[in-house]
Amino acid sequence: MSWEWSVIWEYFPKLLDGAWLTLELVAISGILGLVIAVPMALMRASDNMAIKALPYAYIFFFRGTPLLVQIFLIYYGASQFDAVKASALWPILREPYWCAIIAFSLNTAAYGAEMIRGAIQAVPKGEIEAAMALGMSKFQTIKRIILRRAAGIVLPGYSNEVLLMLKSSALASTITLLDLTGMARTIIARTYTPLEMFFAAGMVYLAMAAVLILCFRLLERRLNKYQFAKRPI
Amino acid sequence: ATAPFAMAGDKVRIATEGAYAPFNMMDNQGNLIGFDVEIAEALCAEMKADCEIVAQDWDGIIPGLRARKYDAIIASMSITDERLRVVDFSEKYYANVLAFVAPKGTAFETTKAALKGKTIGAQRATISGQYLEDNFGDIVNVKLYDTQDNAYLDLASGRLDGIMSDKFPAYDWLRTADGEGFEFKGEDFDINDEIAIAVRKGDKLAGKFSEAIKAIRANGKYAEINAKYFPFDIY
Amino acid sequence: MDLHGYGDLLLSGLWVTIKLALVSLFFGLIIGLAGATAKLSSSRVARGIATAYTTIVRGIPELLLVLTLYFGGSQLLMYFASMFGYDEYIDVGQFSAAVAALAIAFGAYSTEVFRMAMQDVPKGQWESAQAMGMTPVQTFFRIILPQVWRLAIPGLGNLFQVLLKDTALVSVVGLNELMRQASVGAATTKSPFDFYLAAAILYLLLTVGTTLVTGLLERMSKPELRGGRA
Amino acid sequence: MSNTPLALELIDIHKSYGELEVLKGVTLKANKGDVISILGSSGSGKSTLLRCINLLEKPSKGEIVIGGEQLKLKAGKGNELEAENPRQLEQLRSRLGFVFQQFNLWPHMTILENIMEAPVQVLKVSKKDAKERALKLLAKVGLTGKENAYPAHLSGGQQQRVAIARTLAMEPDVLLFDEPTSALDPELVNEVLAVMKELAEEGRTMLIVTHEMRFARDVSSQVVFLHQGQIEEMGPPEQVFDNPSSERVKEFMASHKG
Amino acid sequence: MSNTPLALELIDIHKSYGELEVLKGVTLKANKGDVISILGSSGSGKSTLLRCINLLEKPSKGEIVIGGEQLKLKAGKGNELEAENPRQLEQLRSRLGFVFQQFNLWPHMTILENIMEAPVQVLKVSKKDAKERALKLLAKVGLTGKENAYPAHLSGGQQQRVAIARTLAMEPDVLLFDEPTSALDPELVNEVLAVMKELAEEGRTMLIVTHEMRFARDVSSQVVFLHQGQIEEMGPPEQVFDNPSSERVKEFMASHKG
Ligand SMILES: Nc1ncnc2c1ncn2[C@@H]1O[C@H](COP(=O)(O)OP(=O)(O)OP(=O)(O)O)[C@@H](O)[C@H]1O
Ligand SMILES: Nc1ncnc2c1ncn2[C@@H]1O[C@H](COP(=O)(O)OP(=O)(O)OP(=O)(O)O)[C@@H](O)[C@H]1O
Ligand SMILES: [Mg+2]
Ligand SMILES: [Mg+2]
Repeated sequence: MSWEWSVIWEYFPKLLDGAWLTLELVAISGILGLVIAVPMALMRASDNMAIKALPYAYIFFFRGTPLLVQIFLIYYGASQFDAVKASALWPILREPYWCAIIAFSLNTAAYGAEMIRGAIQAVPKGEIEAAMALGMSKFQTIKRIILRRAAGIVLPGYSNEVLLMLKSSALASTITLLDLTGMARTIIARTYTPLEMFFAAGMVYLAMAAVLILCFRLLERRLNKYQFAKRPI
Repeated sequence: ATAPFAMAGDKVRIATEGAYAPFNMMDNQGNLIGFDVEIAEALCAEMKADCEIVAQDWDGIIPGLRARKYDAIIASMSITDERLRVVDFSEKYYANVLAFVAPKGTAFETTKAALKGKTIGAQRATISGQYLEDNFGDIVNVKLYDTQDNAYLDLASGRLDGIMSDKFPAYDWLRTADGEGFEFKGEDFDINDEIAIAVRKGDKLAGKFSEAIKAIRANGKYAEINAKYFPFDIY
Repeated sequence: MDLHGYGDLLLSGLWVTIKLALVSLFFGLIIGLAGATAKLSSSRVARGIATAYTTIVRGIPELLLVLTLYFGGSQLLMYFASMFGYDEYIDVGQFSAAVAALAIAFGAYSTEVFRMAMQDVPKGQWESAQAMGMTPVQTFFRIILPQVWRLAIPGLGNLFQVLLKDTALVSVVGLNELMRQASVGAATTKSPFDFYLAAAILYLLLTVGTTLVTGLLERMSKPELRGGRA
Repeated sequence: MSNTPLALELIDIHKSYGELEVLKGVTLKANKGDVISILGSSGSGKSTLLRCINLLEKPSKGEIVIGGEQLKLKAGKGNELEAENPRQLEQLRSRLGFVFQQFNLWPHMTILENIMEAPVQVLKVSKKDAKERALKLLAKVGLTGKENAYPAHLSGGQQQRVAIARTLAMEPDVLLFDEPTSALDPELVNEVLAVMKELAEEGRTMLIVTHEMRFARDVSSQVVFLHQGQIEEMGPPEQVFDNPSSERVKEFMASHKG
Repeated sequence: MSNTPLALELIDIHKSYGELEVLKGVTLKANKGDVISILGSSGSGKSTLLRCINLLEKPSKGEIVIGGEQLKLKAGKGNELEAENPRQLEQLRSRLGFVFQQFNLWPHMTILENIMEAPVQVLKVSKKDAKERALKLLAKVGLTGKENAYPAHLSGGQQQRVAIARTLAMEPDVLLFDEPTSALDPELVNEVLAVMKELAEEGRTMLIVTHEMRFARDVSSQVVFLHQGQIEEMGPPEQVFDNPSSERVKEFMASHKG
């Protein structure tokens, strides 16, 4: 079995181009997703059935169906309707780039919301009561105590979500985007060295993931300083 | 070729993709059907070999062959230099030609000058995709799809002005309801693309398949199968 | 939605998906618990191994993992066998390779979920059990684990959803799970929307089941008793 | 009772957990500057009563008036009452200090941050001023030097004192203490006692759940004895301690002296 | 000191958190049946000392002998000592009862389950016997009827009593109490005191960190006064309370009487 390192070196710059697009997609939809996830999580943690219903359905749908199908519906599905094509949204929905970002954001928001909800519900009641007893408003309590504590609790688990998204962003290649996977597949089609290219792309993914994991570590250390600090200062 | 095969009694395991109509696909009972499958059966009958045909996802199809999960691939696979480095091929069993497909009634000339600036789709990792990139890549906006179906969908969505595709499967699609509004444009591109059977490097099976292909061409079996799918000879 | 009679085919794919997901879940949970325990242990070696495992497995695409185990696995086995003079073809079963890959991946992710949950159990809970003379194993299974579920279930539920869909990756090793059957149907009949929609609905049905089960588990873990008042 | 305005008035407070009726109609008035000790055996409903005052526990019936302002209540889920207007509740709560039996410090904030949080967020005090005040309070409770430590690194008594400082930082009109000295040693009890006396002199009103009889006798203007969710006896300390009319209280006091 | 075998012997225990040296060499002997009260101001290291005895906190130096059996220690990470043999540690721990300042009940188990857990898991007592014993203990601490409640639904004092019952269920030889009465009212203090006296008569040894002077005086055979991580004074209660030699202790006792 021949293993061709030379192909990897030759096409490596192209892979990096793809990796850049991947990072862009993950960063933008990661942030948008978080922005959607937090209110969803808060609503989902509520005791009120009416408030809970929307995030419940949302999470159910977006966790329940494959991301591939979601991308497929947004990119190909929307364009089946002439009304969509005539609408003001078409310039955005026309672009595979934005379709990918919409799909990824909505998807990661559903997973994120579920995790954050778990963390919110794990914040000890006494700490919340202390805030309320001091006259902090609901909003202040949520912002300063509940979310801040939930952030510290959820962080290790949330890294999963971001890493999973990093890798499922490969589905962008199904709508003609040349992200890392799309690029690798295109190169494979030219050179027919699938093992080498999948390996090389895998290593680039691994490198990106390692950096993300490191960032999460550092963030965790910062947010949960009180758990790591060994002695009073 | 009447001498008993050394491997008589041994099973020949053949892989096909099962998602490339009308060449290989699955009926709703889960049986593999299509041109490739019928050719494979005819060849096995000719070779008096005991054959088993399995479905295998395209991405893993060559690694699977090399890992000896099966012995041959009959899945409308083109002979390319890159593939020749890792597998051997039999003689061709049909020849692929390429063609442009675009909406009916649009002016769509297939000259370089006329195509300038247009958005053209093709399936990634196919001869058509490569041909499009190599010959028109500098003047048209090339979009590559994982599956031919997705390219068709985007043609219908209006994101694409046209697609370049293998002619025979496109011919099949143009006859469906979705393909109604579209047609072939311009001349076919005969790029000397030969479709053949892949086997592991150095496997004698290649020669045996080649002989069997000749035999069914000669005895009319091939023509019989061909006629079921296309009103013209695709060899 | 017209499935052209391919409904049975889809259902057979669904069954493969369910089997794959449940078996992988079982092994993945075991790996995850072990991984989290290692990550929180005081042994540098255990922590190092667990960190390398979660970093690498969470870092590389699942597809690569599947391919490596399936194709690499049988080559590795054959290589060793040939050293003992056995030259026949050895197959790594499709199902076992797929389960191995999925469980290894699930294990890496669930390690983080379990770690997150374990960190949240107050130290006093470990201490009071150990002060009673309970062994670390008893403490873990009797005192800590029941409290870990409460926080872990939402995260594990997420991962199971991902796992259900990751089973689609193993079509590359020739397993005809739901997504593969849908694309076969789509390609043959040329009606992709019908088939992807059907697949989505079947996945949603699985989600109904998953949601019911996780909801039940969550209620059993008694979240309302968290941090009582005094 | 004098003519000074009432700082706190509880009228017929009831509270049930499911079948269990924990408070069976408690009515209580505190004048400005009053220090009221609440005694009673474990499980008699002392903490519950205190928690009902600022609606950490939702009473099933009753009225709450703070500094002449009635907390508007409406029927909520179950048979619980809830605040009609969350703004009013927050506003009243910021004037009601509460020190928890279990401290409930925020683990992710340093001691200093714990104390500064509410003044900055609720009273909109500038950070600089809040810090100054916090440091003064830390000195008052004897914790100078610990300001950058996290709660997890303090001893039980230290945490208790931080919790008191956190509440005092809000300069509340009425202070509710749930066993503020249970984790303190006698010296600290004296210190905290001194702080409380100071507060009483400043005109603040205090309700204190405590098991420290000596403390209750020394500091209170009124002593309330709770028994099975009702006020069994109420009056100046001399009366309740030395001359109780109720049999139950007599018994309780006997064991105390015992 | 008598000739009875030593139940517990601590020799030169040291403990630091980073720079902060909390215990600076504590040596202490307890005979079988001794009841030793540990006094000292907040932050003096009382809880830390207790926690070092069963290695919940790893001492940096020192020896621990329980019932004549030396706990084998070896150097661990940092400058901490750890158990050489986990089996031995578990075995010794099952003979050392510990009641936590913060209770640390297991929230996912009912009261009954909390009490039955360790006897069933560690001592392999049958469920039936464990349940019987648990119900008896619950009666002893006055909580009959609460056996199926969860800790979150109990008052502070009730939780404290469950914690005591949970420890007693192991019938340990040596009992370590970290402020066992801090959340109890005077009546319950008396009850718990009675329970403890019983235990002492059964020949069990007790170390009690407490702020209750009266309790310490009544029940202890020895009183230890801890100050800044060292034993400042030690002796029978009459001596330490009424006639202390150390200035520090005099001061402390004065404030107690204050
Ligand atoms: N994990 C820790 N890290 C750093 N310092 C600590 C830690 N635990 C305790 N300390 C410090 O050690 C000292 C002794 O604490 P300890 O809990 O033993 O006090 P204590 O005598 O029990 O006080 P109290 O009566 O208030 O309970 C305190 O100054 C405390 O801040
Ligand atoms: N959330 C709850 N659910 C059910 N019962 C509860 C709940 N909280 C408290 N109780 C019960 O209400 C009663 C009164 O509790 P409370 O905490 O007010 O007592 P307390 O007088 O403060 O006692 P202590 O002196 O021990 O703190 C107790 O019997 C307790 O078991
Ligand atoms: Mg209470
Ligand atoms: Mg202590």
